[in-house]
Amino acid sequence: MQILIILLQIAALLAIVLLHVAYTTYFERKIIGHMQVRMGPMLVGWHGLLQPIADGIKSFFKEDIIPEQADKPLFLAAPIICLVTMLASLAVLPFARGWVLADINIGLLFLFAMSSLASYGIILAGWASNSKYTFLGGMRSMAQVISYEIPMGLSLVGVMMLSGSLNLTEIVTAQGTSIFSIYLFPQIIGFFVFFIAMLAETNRVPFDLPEAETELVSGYLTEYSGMRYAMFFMAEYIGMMVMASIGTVCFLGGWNGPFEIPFFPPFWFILKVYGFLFLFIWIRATLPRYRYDQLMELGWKLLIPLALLNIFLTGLFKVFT
Amino acid sequence: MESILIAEDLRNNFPNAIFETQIHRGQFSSIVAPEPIVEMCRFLKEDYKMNHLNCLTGVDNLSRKGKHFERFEVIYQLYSIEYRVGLRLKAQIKDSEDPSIDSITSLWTGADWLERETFDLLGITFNEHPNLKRILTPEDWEGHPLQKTYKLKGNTEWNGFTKLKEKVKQLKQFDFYSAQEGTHSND
Amino acid sequence: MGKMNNDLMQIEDGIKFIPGASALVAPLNKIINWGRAGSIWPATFGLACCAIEMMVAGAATNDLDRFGIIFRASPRQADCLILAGTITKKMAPVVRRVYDQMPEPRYVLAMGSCACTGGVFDTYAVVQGADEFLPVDVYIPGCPPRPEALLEGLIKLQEKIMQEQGRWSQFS
Amino acid sequence: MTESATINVPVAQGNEDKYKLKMGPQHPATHGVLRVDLELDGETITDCDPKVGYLHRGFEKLAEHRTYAQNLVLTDRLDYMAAMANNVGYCEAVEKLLDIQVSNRARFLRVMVCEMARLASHLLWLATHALDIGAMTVFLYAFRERETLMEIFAELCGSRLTNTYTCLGGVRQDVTHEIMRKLDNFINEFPACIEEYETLIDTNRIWLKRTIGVAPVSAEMGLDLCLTGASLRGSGVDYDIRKHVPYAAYDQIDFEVPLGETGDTYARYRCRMEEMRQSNYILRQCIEKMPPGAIVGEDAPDLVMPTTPRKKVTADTSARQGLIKLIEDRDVYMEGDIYVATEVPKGELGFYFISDCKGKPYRMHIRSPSFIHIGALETLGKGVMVADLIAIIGTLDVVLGECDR
Repeated sequence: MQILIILLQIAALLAIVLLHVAYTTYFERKIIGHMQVRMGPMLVGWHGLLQPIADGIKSFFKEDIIPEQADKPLFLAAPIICLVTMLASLAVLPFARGWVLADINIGLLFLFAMSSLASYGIILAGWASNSKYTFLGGMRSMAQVISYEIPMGLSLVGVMMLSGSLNLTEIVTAQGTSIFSIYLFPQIIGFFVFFIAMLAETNRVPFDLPEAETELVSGYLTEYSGMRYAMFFMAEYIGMMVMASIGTVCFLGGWNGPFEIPFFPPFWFILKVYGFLFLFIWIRATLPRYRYDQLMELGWKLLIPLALLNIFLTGLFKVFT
Repeated sequence: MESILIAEDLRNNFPNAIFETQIHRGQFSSIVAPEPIVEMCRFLKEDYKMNHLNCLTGVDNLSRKGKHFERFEVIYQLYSIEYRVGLRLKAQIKDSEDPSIDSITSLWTGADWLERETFDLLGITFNEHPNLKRILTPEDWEGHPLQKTYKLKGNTEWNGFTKLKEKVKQLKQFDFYSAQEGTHSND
Repeated sequence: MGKMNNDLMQIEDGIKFIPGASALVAPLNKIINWGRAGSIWPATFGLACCAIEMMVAGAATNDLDRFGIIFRASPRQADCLILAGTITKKMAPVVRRVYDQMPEPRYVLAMGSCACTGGVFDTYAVVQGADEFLPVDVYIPGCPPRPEALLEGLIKLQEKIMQEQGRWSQFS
Repeated sequence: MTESATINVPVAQGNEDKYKLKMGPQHPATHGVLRVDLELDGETITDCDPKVGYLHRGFEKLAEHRTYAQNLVLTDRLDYMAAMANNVGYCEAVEKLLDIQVSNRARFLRVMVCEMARLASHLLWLATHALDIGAMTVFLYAFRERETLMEIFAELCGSRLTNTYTCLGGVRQDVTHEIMRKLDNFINEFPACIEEYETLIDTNRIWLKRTIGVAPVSAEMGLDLCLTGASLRGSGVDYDIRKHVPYAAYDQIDFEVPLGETGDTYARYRCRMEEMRQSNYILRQCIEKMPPGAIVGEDAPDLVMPTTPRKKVTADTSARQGLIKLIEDRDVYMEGDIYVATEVPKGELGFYFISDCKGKPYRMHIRSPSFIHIGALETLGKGVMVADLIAIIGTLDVVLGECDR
């Protein structure tokens, strides 16, 4: 019986998240549109509200091309790896007290593991397509993941030290004693490093090198069409949401808010995640793209030392209080 | 500094190679022999600071009459940014079957592509050019389009395009329209 | 059932939307056509002058994104090929190759007189009309057509898609 | 068949540690149909071989089969971002060849449309250059202003892009008060727009990192590569044909030529931004100084549409042929050759004409700046990274219609 309930919960979560993903693309187009003095989708449904549905239907019924010289099993597996790992990381996210599928003690580590695995999907896609642009995209992605996993992990060490736990629910609870009940101010350096690493992890502007449109056509997904392309697309947006959730949980106090919302405890959590998503989109509309070597330089020469400094300062703080 | 003085000086330095100096609408041009063209250009570039190569092109003189005109000529338009004067050299190439002239890429790297273009469109060979290949037309193109014997619509169809049409015919059976309705034919 | 019909939102002819459930009700054929017409993604493929007007059509004033049209760089993700400009013989094999790389269902718009007929360039190097080697769906005349004309062409393409019967790539 | 964007050849042949990448002709960043064959070592380019000709339409051959007036239409399709400037360049050349006088008002009108074309072209350059580097919003902002110019063009001559505004001996249409008012509004607002782009771009650390020090061109190198226009002026060479050999009414107008120092991508970018300000200044003077008078020179022979003998011209082919014959039989054509260069937004656009006393040019050669700039890519592209190559292509401001002709 319990299994059935959990399955139902999973199904509900999946449905809600996938719908959210669809509408994140819609909001992205709308928001960027308005920032660029345009309208964004307008004519498919009222104010273009049905646009993601139309896109989905179209992608689903599109021909599925597998290039002749591609490594077929890997080519087929790559988008699935990407999507499944991203979906799996949803399991440990606490949307509110008790609103979590799997309240495990190593939640943060699990999230890291899953987001690293997702980049395997990207690398495999780049390799298996057997095309030059995808291969370059895959290589860039690999380098990016290696250089930004480290500052990202290090930036969260400060949070772990302050809260004394890897369990996401406990991290949120521990923030209750902090200023404004969030870790943003004591961990401001950590947040800075985390935010930049987060953009790089999700391959968003200004770190969208793996799919840089004007350089590598579409990077690692150049050869993907139809539904498989849509799966990568979904994985990217779920990745954005997961990263935004980590940021919310670790630095912005999760579901804690100025006052309680009755009947819908995750309200503040979702609001903060939306805030992050808006930042993602805003940055995409504003910034140019980094070059490959500059990206590495930023990661290794700036972010890692900063993250280490953050750990050191947090350690001092812990010792003296 | 005036163009006429430069043209005179050029004549003094290369007395045998200059056939005539013309003026038309205030522009000076010297009709020269093709052999010492690199030396001439170097002389103008170094002594008169004509360091800007405006234009390099060729002409097919098949249906044009003139005293010194040979079948092919190559035009060099030089300009001195410092003195603000220009001079045109017209090198006459006698051999109409296999026209060739020395390359000036040693003086201007930018002349590389201009010479390739002249080779491509007129069939004039440039000796010692580092990479003399067709540039505008495909590499297996037949004929040189700007020669006067070449027709506007082309003498023969390029075989790459013929191959494409054959390929299209083969692929047509997989096409949605022709498979479904039999309409939309391309002949 | 009759009572429920009143709550439905009519989107297109024969396609209805249930607002609360976020679901569409219609014959499958119609839904697919509606989806395809509502999200035409052309490949970013500019050939000559008309490409500039194509960019203008995508920019702020005309904003193709209103129709759900966004440009995709890779032909694999594109639904439609806008031939914006003169097609030379040297370019023709490449154009055909890009078309071959696109997944079904794919559509071709010939934009401008050069792509339609060769235009003023009746020379050795220019293909006299894209239909010599591609099945063209919509011809847009003009040299170059105004961005509004391109919009008109895309709307005509949408109408054409809406009338299709069972063009399901997996089965045909 | 190897010339496509997505080509499935995984292993480089021959040289095993080099990765060969064929960019284009269908590629988002090649400004049309340029193809660049790259040899990569990691992300660094070891060999760069640009291939052009995918838009070669046979202009020069076609021009030999059409009268001087008919060829004017072709020049629109050269550099289609600034068709007005090409029209002016072509007309200046033919007028000098055939010794036709232009009225003073027409000269000012030509300067006016030239500078409008320069603004339109530079705006498009800024848009695509920014998009290549990744800043997508500048693209749409620049197009917003460009659209105003396009609509003024449309009102002036009925066409947005391919204008054919000038004619031999003058211009085709006079300006109206309405057009002048619109233009006046535009130039009043435009400096604020440039500031807006600069706030978006110039204060951005990523932009500066991507452009400063990328592909520097020294003055000697620029001259060696035969670069012209802003690409050469970015290296500090003061070569602007508007100052050197003034054509149209440029000798009656006051303006400065912005020069760069370092010659890198950023210097070229700055040069063009300053040129936009100068163009705005020139346009203001044009409005203020516009002299009254006819728009076509008085002794200009009507090579476009002969008035004598009057004959009804119908749509059928024989009548049209007769008309063309009439134009060809005029006695203004002298034997001789001429090279006339004008400063178009991309650089030096030169026309080399040979006339043999007939109504059609014996030979027309177009010295197009883009062709030579793409040739320079071979030298500039070596040793940089793939992302830099995109920035270089963007900053050289090439257009393939003009390059391949």
